[in-house]
Amino acid sequence: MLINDIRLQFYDKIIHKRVLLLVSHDVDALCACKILQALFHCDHIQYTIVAVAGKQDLERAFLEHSEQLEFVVMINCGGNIDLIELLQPEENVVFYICDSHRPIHLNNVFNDSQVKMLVNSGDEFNLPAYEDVIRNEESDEDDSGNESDEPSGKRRRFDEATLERKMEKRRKRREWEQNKERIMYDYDEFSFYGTAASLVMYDLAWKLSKDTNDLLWWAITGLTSQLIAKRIDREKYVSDVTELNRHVSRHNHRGNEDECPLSVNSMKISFVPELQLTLYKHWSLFESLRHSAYTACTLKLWTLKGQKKLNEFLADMGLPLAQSKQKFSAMDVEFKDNVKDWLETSAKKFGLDNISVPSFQVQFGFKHKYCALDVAFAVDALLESVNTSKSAEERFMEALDCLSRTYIDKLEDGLDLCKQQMMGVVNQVQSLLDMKKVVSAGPFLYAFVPDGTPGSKFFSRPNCLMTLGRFTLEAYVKLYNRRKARNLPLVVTAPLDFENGTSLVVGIPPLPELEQASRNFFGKAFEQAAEKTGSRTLHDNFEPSVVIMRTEDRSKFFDALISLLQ
Amino acid sequence: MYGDKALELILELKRAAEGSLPPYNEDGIRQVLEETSVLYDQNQADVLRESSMTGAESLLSAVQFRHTCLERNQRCLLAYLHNRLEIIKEMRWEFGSVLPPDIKNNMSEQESQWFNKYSKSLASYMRSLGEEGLDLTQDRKPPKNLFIQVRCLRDFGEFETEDGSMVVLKKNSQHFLLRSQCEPLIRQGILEHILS
Amino acid sequence: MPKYPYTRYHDETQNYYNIDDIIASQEKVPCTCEVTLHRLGFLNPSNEGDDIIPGTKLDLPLWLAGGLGLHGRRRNIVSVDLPKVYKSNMREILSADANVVDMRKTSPHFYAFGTKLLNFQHEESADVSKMLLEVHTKDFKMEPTAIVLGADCSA
Amino acid sequence: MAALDESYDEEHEGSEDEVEMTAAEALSKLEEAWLNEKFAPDLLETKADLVDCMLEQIQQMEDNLKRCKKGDMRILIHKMEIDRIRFVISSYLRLRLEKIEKFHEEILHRESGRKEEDPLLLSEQELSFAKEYSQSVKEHAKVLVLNHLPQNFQKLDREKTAPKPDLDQHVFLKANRNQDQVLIEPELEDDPSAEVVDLVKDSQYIMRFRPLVPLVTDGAVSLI
Repeated sequence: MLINDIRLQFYDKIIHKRVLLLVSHDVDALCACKILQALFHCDHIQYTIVAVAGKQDLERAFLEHSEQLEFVVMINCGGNIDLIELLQPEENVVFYICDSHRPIHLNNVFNDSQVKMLVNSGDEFNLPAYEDVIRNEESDEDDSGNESDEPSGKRRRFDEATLERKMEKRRKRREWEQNKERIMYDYDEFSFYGTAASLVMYDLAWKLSKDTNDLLWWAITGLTSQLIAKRIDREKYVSDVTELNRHVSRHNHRGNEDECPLSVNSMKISFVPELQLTLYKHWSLFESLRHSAYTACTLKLWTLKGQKKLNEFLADMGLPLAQSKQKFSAMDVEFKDNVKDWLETSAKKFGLDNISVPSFQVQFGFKHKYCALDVAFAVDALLESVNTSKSAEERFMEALDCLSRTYIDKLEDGLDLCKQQMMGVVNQVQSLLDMKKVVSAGPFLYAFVPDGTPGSKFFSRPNCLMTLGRFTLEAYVKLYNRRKARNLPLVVTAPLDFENGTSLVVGIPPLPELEQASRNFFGKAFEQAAEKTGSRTLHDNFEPSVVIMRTEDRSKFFDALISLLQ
Repeated sequence: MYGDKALELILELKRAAEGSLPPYNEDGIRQVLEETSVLYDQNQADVLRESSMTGAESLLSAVQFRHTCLERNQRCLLAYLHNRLEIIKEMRWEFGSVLPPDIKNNMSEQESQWFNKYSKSLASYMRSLGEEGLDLTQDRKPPKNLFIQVRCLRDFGEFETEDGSMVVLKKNSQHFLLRSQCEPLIRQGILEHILS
Repeated sequence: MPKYPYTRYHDETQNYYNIDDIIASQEKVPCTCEVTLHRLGFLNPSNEGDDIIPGTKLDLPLWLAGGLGLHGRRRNIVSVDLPKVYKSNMREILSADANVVDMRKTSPHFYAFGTKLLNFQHEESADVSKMLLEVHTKDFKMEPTAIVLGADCSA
Repeated sequence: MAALDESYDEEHEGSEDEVEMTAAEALSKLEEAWLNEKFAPDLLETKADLVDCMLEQIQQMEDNLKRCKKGDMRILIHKMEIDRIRFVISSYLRLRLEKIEKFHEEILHRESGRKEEDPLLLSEQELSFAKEYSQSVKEHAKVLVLNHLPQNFQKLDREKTAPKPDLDQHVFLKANRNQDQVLIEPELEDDPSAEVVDLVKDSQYIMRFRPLVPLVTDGAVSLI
C-alpha cells in the first residue's frame, strides 16, 4: 500500500530492528542509500546492504539474507514487479519499497500487509479504482453461493428469473473483465519515473530533523542524476530544485562572512545556474561542447559546416580558440570568470536557448569544489566503468564510497572514466552517422553497435547504452531534420557477451517525448515481441526498456516489433 | 673470517619483511656451532702449550682473539633465536592460537613447541583475570563508537551477533554491526572497516 | 675498568639481543697492533708470515677491536684509532654544516657507532662526543630521525 | 524516550550509589596507573586489586544491562562505557605483560630478592606467567644452542646479557602535590654538586626516570 506518513509507518517500525537493504545499481539509489545509512548510524539500527543489478540478483539476495529477517528496504527496485509472487516471502516479512520506477505494480499497491511503498505525496499515480481491478470474493460467492444452497438431489426448477439473473451476472462479469483489461492496458502501457528515491529519503531525514548538509548534497546528486539520464522532464526537475533550494538556504545561509566565519573544511552548498556542458570545469570548453548532446547535436558538429559553426559560436562569445582548448582550470582568470555569461548570451543566437539549468555547487576544504552535474556524471561512470576487472558489486561499493567526503579522491577517477565514456559515445555516434547505420524500419529507427569496435565495450552497460541511444536519436533527428523521422523512437543494440552471443537492447522514446516526461512504451512492446517470436530474451533490468537478447534472435525479434508497432 | 657466518643469520632476520618469519636456518646454526667448537679446541690446545712455555704472552693474544670470536658467535646465535621468538609471539597476538600455514612451516619443531607453550600460558593467564577472564588480544584500539560499518571481503557464511540474530557475511555485502564483534574478523581480513 | 668520565653509556647489556646493535658493531675500525699476534696472520691480508708484528695497522670489526682492545689484561693487544669520519678535519666540516656530508654513504650507523667509539680511551674522545651531540641536534632539527642517543654526554 | 523502567531503578538506588562512587574513584586511579605504566620504562608495582575491582564492576554493569528493556537508550551509553573501561584494563595489563616478557630475567631476579613486607611487584597470575615464560625461553635457548656450545659458554651471565630497563630515560611528569628536596642523582659519579629540585603542584617537568621511582609509586607525581 502507499504510505503517507513515512515517519510513523516506516521509520518508527524499524527503529530497533535489523534491516536488509537491497539497493539497485544507479546513482539515485546510491544517494538514497547513503542518506538512510546516515539515519541508521544515528539510531544504531543494524543493517546489511546488498547491491542488486536485476530481478535475479534481487531474488538471490533475498533468499540468502532473509533468514530470521522481518524488514527489507528496497531502493529503486521491486516497485514495478509483483514482489510477493517473485519472492514468496514468509508471512511476517515486510517490504518497504522506495522506488522511482513507475507504474507501480498493482499487486504492490493493493497489498496491505507486506508491501509498503514509500512515495512522495506530491506524485500522481493515476491508480485505477480498487474494485475495477481486484475481483472481490463475495461477489463471486453470490454466483457459486446460490448454486450450493439448492440441494442438488432435488431437480432444480427452471424459471425465467434465475436464468435471467444468471445471464445478467455473466454479462456483467465479462464487461468487468473487459473494462479491467482496458484499464490495465492504459495503466501499464508506458513506463516512466516519479520523484527520486533520494528526495523521499531526504524528506524522511528532514521530518526526523536529522537532515544535514551532507544528506542534502546526496539528495541533490540523486535528483541531478535523474536529469542527466533524462528520467524526469525539465518542469519536474525545476520544481524539485526549488523544493531543495528551500533546504539549501536553510542550511547554508551565511551571516556576513567576518561575523561568523565558517571553518574552511565545513561543507557549503550554493544554488547556481549551471551550463549543461559535460564536466566542462574538469575538461576544456572545446571538448565539453563537443561531448555534450545538446550542443553537439544542435550545432551538428558531425559535419564540417557544424565544426565551422562551433568556431563561429566561440568567436561570437569572444573566446579565443586557443583558450577554449585549454583545460578550464588553466584558462586565464578573466576568461574563466565570465565565460559562463558570454556563453549564455551568444547561445541564444545559435539555437541553444536552455543551455543552462538551475543546479547546485558544493565546496569544502581548499581544493574540493564540485557542481552537482559533475558528481552525478562521475559516480555513474564509476558504477559502469569497463576498464577494470571489478565485479558489479565492487564497482557499486566503490561508487558508494566516493559519495562520502572521506573518499572524495575516488571521485577524480570517476571524472576521468566519464570523459573516456563520453569520448566513446561521441565516436560511436559519429561512425553510426557517417556509415548511415541509423536505419528507419517504419514505426521506429534502429541502430546496431557493430561487434569489435574499440569503444563497443562501453555499451555493454545499460546506462551508457541509453546515453548513446539518446545522443544518436537527437543527432539523427537534428541532422536530417526529416519531418517524418522527428517523432520516431529508436532501438539500439550493442554486443554484451561474446561467448554466449548475447547483446543488450535498449528502446529510446521519440525526441519530443524525451524533452518531456520521457514515457517509454518499449517495456511492454519488447515483452510482447519476445513472447510472439519465442526469442530468448531476459527482462532482468528494473528499467523495462532494457533487455538482454541472444543476438541470433535479433532479426525475428525486430520483425515482430515492426508488425507490433505498425 | 670468524663470526661472518653468525652475522649472516642476523642479516637474514634483518632482511625479512616486517612481521614475516623467514625459514629456520638449521644448517646455518650448525655451521656456527662447528666454528665455535673448532675455536674452543684451538684455545684449549694453546692454553696447554702456553702453560708449558714461559714468556710467550703473544700466544695469549691468539687465545683472547678466539675467545672474542666465541662470544660473538654466542651472541649472534642467541639473538637469532630470541628475535624469532619475538616475531612468533607477535603472531600469537595477531592471529590467535592457530597460525596460518605459511608461517607454521617456517618454524622449527622446537619453535612450534615453544609457541604452543606460550599460547597455553597466555591463555591460562587471560582466563585467570576476573571471574570469566579477559581476552587481552581484543580491544587493541580505544573504542570510538559502538557500531561500525564493515564491508565483507570474502564469503564467510553465517555469523551470529550478540543479540542472537544471524548475519550472512557474503562477499561485497556491507554491514553495520557491533564493533566488539567485528574486531577479530577484521584482523583475519574477512571484514574491512569503512569510514562513513 | 673506569667508566670514561664523559659517558654513562651501557655497552651491550641493554640490547644484547638487539639486531641493529649487532650489525653496527660489525663496522670496521682502524687499529694498530701493540703486541705480536701469534699465528693470526690471516687477519691482515697483506701480511707475510704467520704472525702480525706490533705496529702494523689493520682494520678490524668493532666487536673484535673491543674484545682485543678493552679486555686485554695487562696491556691492550691492539689500540684503536678514530675512523676518518670522526677525525678532527671532518669534525670541523660537520659542525659547520651537518647536512653537507651524506650520512648514508660515510657511515650508516654514525651515531650508534660514534658512541661505541667513546668506550675506547682516546684523547680526542671529548671532542668527538661534543661533535656527535652538535651534529645530532642539527640533524634532529633538519630531519627528525628517531635515533636515541644512548649517551647523555653533557659537555 | 521510552518510559524509565521503574523496577530497575528502585532496586538499585541504594547500593548503586556507594558502588558507583567508589567505582568512579577506582576508575580514575586505574587510569592514572595505566598512564604511569605506559610511560615508565620499568615495571611498576602491581595494581591487581584495582583491576579486580574494575573487572567486577564491568561484570555488574553488564548484568544490569541484560535486564534493561531492549530499546532503552541507556543501554548504548552503558555499553560504550563498559567497552572503554575494558579497553583501559586490557591495555594496562598488556603494557605490563610486554615489560614482563622483555625484562623477565631482571624482574624475576628482583622479585626473588624482594623482602616480605615490600609491596608486590607482580600480581600472583603475572608471577606464574613470568615464571612459565622465562623457563620456556631459557629451555628453548638451551636445547637449540647452549647445550651445543663449549663448556664455559653454556651458562649465560644475567648481568651481561639480560635486557634491563633504561632508567635514565627521560619522562614527562606532573607533580600531584608540592614535593621539595627531590634528590637528582649527580649526572656523573664524580660531579660534586648533587642537584636537588623542588616540584610545584600541578606543574609539569621533563626529568630522568631514575630518581622518580619512589615518587611515582606513592602517587606524588604522575607520568603524562
